[in-house]
Amino acid sequence: MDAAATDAVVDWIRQSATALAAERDRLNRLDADIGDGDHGANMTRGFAAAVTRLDGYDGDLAGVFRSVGMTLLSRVGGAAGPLYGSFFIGLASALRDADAIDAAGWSSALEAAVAGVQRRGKAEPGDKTMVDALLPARDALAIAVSDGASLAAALSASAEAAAAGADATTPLVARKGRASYLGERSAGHRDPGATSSALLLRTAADVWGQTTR
Amino acid sequence: MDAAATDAVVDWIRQSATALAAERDRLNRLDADIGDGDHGANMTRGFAAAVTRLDGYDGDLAGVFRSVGMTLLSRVGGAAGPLYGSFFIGLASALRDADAIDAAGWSSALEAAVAGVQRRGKAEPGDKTMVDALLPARDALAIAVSDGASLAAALSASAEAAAAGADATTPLVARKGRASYLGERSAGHRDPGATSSALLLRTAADVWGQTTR
Amino acid sequence: MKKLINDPEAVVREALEGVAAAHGDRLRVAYDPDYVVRADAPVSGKVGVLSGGGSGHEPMHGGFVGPGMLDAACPGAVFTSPTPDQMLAATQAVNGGAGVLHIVKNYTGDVMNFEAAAELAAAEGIDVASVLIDDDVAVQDSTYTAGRRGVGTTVLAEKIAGAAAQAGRPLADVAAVATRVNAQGRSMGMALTSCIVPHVGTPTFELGEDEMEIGIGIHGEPGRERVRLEPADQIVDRLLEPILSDLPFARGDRVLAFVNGMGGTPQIELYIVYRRVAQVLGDRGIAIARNLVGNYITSLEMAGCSITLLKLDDEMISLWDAPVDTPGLRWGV
Amino acid sequence: MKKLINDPEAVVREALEGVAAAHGDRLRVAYDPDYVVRADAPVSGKVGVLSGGGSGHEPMHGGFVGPGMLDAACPGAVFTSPTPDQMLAATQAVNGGAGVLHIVKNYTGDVMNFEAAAELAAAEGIDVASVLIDDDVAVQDSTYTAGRRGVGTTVLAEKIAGAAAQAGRPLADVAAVATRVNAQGRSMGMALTSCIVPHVGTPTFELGEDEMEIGIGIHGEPGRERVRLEPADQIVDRLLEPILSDLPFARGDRVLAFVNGMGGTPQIELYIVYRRVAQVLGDRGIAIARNLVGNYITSLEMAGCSITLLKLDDEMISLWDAPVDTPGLRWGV
Ligand SMILES: Nc1ncnc2c1ncn2[C@@H]1O[C@H](COP(=O)(O)OP(=O)(O)O)[C@@H](O)[C@H]1O
Ligand SMILES: Nc1ncnc2c1ncn2[C@@H]1O[C@H](COP(=O)(O)OP(=O)(O)O)[C@@H](O)[C@H]1O
Ligand SMILES: [Mg+2]
Ligand SMILES: [Mg+2]
Ligand SMILES: [Mg+2]
Ligand SMILES: [Mg+2]
Repeated sequence: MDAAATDAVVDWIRQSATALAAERDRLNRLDADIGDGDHGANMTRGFAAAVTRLDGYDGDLAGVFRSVGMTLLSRVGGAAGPLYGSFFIGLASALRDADAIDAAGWSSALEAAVAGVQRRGKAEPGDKTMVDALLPARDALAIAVSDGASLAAALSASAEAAAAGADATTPLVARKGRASYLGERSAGHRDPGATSSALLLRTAADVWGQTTR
Repeated sequence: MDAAATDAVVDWIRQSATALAAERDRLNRLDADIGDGDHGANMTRGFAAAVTRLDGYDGDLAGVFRSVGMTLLSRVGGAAGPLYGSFFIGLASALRDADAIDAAGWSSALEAAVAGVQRRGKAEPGDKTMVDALLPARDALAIAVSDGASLAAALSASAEAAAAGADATTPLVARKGRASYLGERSAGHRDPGATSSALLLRTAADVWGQTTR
Repeated sequence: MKKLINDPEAVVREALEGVAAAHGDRLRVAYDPDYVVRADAPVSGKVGVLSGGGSGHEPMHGGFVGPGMLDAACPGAVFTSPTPDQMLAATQAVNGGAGVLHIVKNYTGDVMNFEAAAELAAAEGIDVASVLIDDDVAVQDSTYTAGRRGVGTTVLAEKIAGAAAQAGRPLADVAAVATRVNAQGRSMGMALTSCIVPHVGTPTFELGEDEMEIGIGIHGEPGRERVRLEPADQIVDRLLEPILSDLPFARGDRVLAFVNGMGGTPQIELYIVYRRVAQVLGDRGIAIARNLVGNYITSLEMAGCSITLLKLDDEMISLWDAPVDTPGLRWGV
Repeated sequence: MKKLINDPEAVVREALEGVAAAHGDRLRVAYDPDYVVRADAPVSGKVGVLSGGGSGHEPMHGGFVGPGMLDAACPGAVFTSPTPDQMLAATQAVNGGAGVLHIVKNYTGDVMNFEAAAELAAAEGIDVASVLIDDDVAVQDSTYTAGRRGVGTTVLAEKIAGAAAQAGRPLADVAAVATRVNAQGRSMGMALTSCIVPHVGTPTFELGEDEMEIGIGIHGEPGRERVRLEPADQIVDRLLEPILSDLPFARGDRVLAFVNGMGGTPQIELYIVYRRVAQVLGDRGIAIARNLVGNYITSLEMAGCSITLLKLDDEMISLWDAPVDTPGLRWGV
């Protein structure tokens, strides 16, 4: 099996933990506007635990995602915990037995991951949730792949789509999660979960983009 | 009996209630510095009740003071209630059967009133209490009387002495009442009770000074 | 941020250690995963009653663990729902063979985590029933929202379901009575001030000196509307109207009237609120058969209150009156 | 000022009306003069136990009226001691022929008003004993002060003396046990924030964002010293040291450890405080035989806490454990 691929994935998780820690307060503030102000703290806590759990990891590639998924499920709580838990467990199942990730492989993995999020949270596009960042990312990735793009190119395409999707949550009225309690008052605020999702995919593009270039 | 004298006394109480209401916040603030911030509220509440109780009063002179004393005792609470209660009940007993007040009569009445305050509160001069305004007032009055001063002159002499006594409480360290809990920290603040006592005697001088001039 | 804490990240852990030190004779506290459980759990043959949620609402839920109420409670991080591993471990700890009831407040996070836990427990052959509490009339219940939030009625459901379990009722009955309590309970809250989540360090929202938030949630979520401060009686009327008209409560009903403090409001104010509640219900011919006044489901140091009305029947009354022996509610023992 | 009130001058009256509405089955509230009394008072042949003080410390004292604790309580204006006419009326109402105990916190105002009341009651031939509570170690006890303030130990003395009276002990015994509780109880408090007296409308004192007041009284009186904010454990150590060294409490002692909230501090913080109290006492070999954690003697919405240690003996323990049925403390019934 390809140890480099596993390292790249672990590196993605490490960089994501760093990126989330850097954005912790911003994510908390976004969540304070339309939720309860803890999304940054939840994600930082969860990813720090995931990174610790990965110390000296020497299993296979899918095992990384399984470990991260279980850690988030047991350490994050709130809505984000089970949702991101399902996300990474979805990646793990799709990549079972894979020993490297190519554009096509990642595309189907992301598809499974997003499906897991929707199964657990039942959110539709436009509900002003992380799904609004994840679905466009999934689709952009699929298109890039069918265009025969490189993994690096495909990853940045999906990262840009996720960022655009997160931006697009601002005017939306939330229909799921805490923010939905605000009704109309939730419009005009960017969704924290979509923001953290875009951050994770941006980090993937940066980290893997380099390693695969 | 001399209805004019009774009216003058009732007028003193009315004017005092007005003066205390005007100084309410200042007395509260003084008490907040070294106590619990309620002296102004307590005195205003008590004197307002005393004035109401005196509506249409047609008893004798001492009765006015007895009514005020009982009202303060039952409506003020805190330290000031029983103390000013004793003060006015002291005036009442000293003026029993009096149908007018002259300088000498007022001098012995004030002596009895201050004795009542000290019996109830056991404060000595310099303890940073109302006693530090009342004792000098009592003594100034006695001297004025022995000098053969008019009631008006004697009253303003005692009012000035009370004011000076109240001023002099500022540097003192409290040994009685709530302020004593502060120890050294009570120095540098003017005592609220001494301030209200000076106010009452100032009002007496103003009100009776005129009526007797 | 002015709090009696050591480390913002250690607040829940250290508070649990304090609970263990204070109530070790009656409660046991487990760590990693965290849960508070009756010292004598599992009670064999008795339905286990379990709840949980974010911390910061004390005494709910940990303070309601004990004979006659909860068998265990799972504390999450402050204002963050606990996790499936906690719920699974607590479910195993209180399973006396008669199954376990999960009392779940309707928040996306709580629901999803309890769902995952119930799946895991079922996989281990534990009989689990879940009852969702969604009594907050401040939130319009519609398919366009996550539905109503679970607030004050949770405390009443935990007491009444706990009494039913203590009486030896089977899981289906215990779940049924909890469901009925939720169906007949309605709440609404308000805030005079925000609160500060320790690991955040700044107020969750800002309120002007002359403003108040009506329809606030228990996590500092902004409420229904922000209006000018009003006298207590008008505030009570604002909260009661939607509560009364929602069920609706009608002349002749018997209710439990629950005036709850959000944490930073002194008791003297809660009784001024209760006074008005009693006036209004009296005028409408609604009888207050039972009442509860105090801080039971709080939002850290938030100043404000919530009002819960529960339409009672004879069974609920006898279960409410049944003995309860917890740090937060104690009578009949 | 953000409060759930209608009229700052009517706070006490309206809160009493709320108490009457909420607890009318067990308490009776009399107005002008105001007092709260057991519905079944006077209990013939039983010593009546009476206390009172300024309002704003709820649940103390009115919340402690009921079988096993106080027979009546006299509420003054906020932070202002009640008046002799209230105390006289309440004394008459609870006199069951065995005499009445006045439990008086050592504040000049309370002492002078209770003195006047006792004189009036004696004049009516009622046998009155008075016990002064002065347990606050923050105040140096000397002939140059009004002496130590009565704080947390008051709650414990009211419970224990109330149990002694309920057990049918004569007045001298009930007074003696209350005196012993005061002699063996020590307290100290601190504040993170001030509080606002409703009829004043502004904070009694100002504290910086990084300051706290150590040795605060329960009326917002400034304390012993103002220092920089510290972690909870260090604050507890600051409060415990003078308490422990004053009695002094010694290795092998059994104590009741009482962690009290000042009104605006959430329970989660009080348990963090209790955690440290238990650690320190454990290290010193002092056994916590009983404990109490919560808001029992408050200062309106002040944030902060107080710690009270009471050195116990077997008699105190059994009286503490005896049944009590009041809105504020309830067990064994
Ligand atoms: N049903 C749902 N489906 C998908 N995402 C959701 C759902 N509910 C909430 N979210 C996401 O979770 C984010 C909030 O996460 P977080 O603040 O950590 O949890 P909580 O709301 O429990 O405090 C929201 O911004 C939203 O993107
Ligand atoms: N033992 C005493 N003797 C005389 N005056 C006293 C004594 N104790 C307190 N005082 C006076 O009472 C004043 C405070 O009155 P007040 O604030 O109304 O009562 P409280 O201190 O109970 O709130 C003090 O400023 C002081 O002048
Ligand atoms: Mg959140
Ligand atoms: Mg005062
Ligand atoms: Mg949350
Ligand atoms: Mg006072």
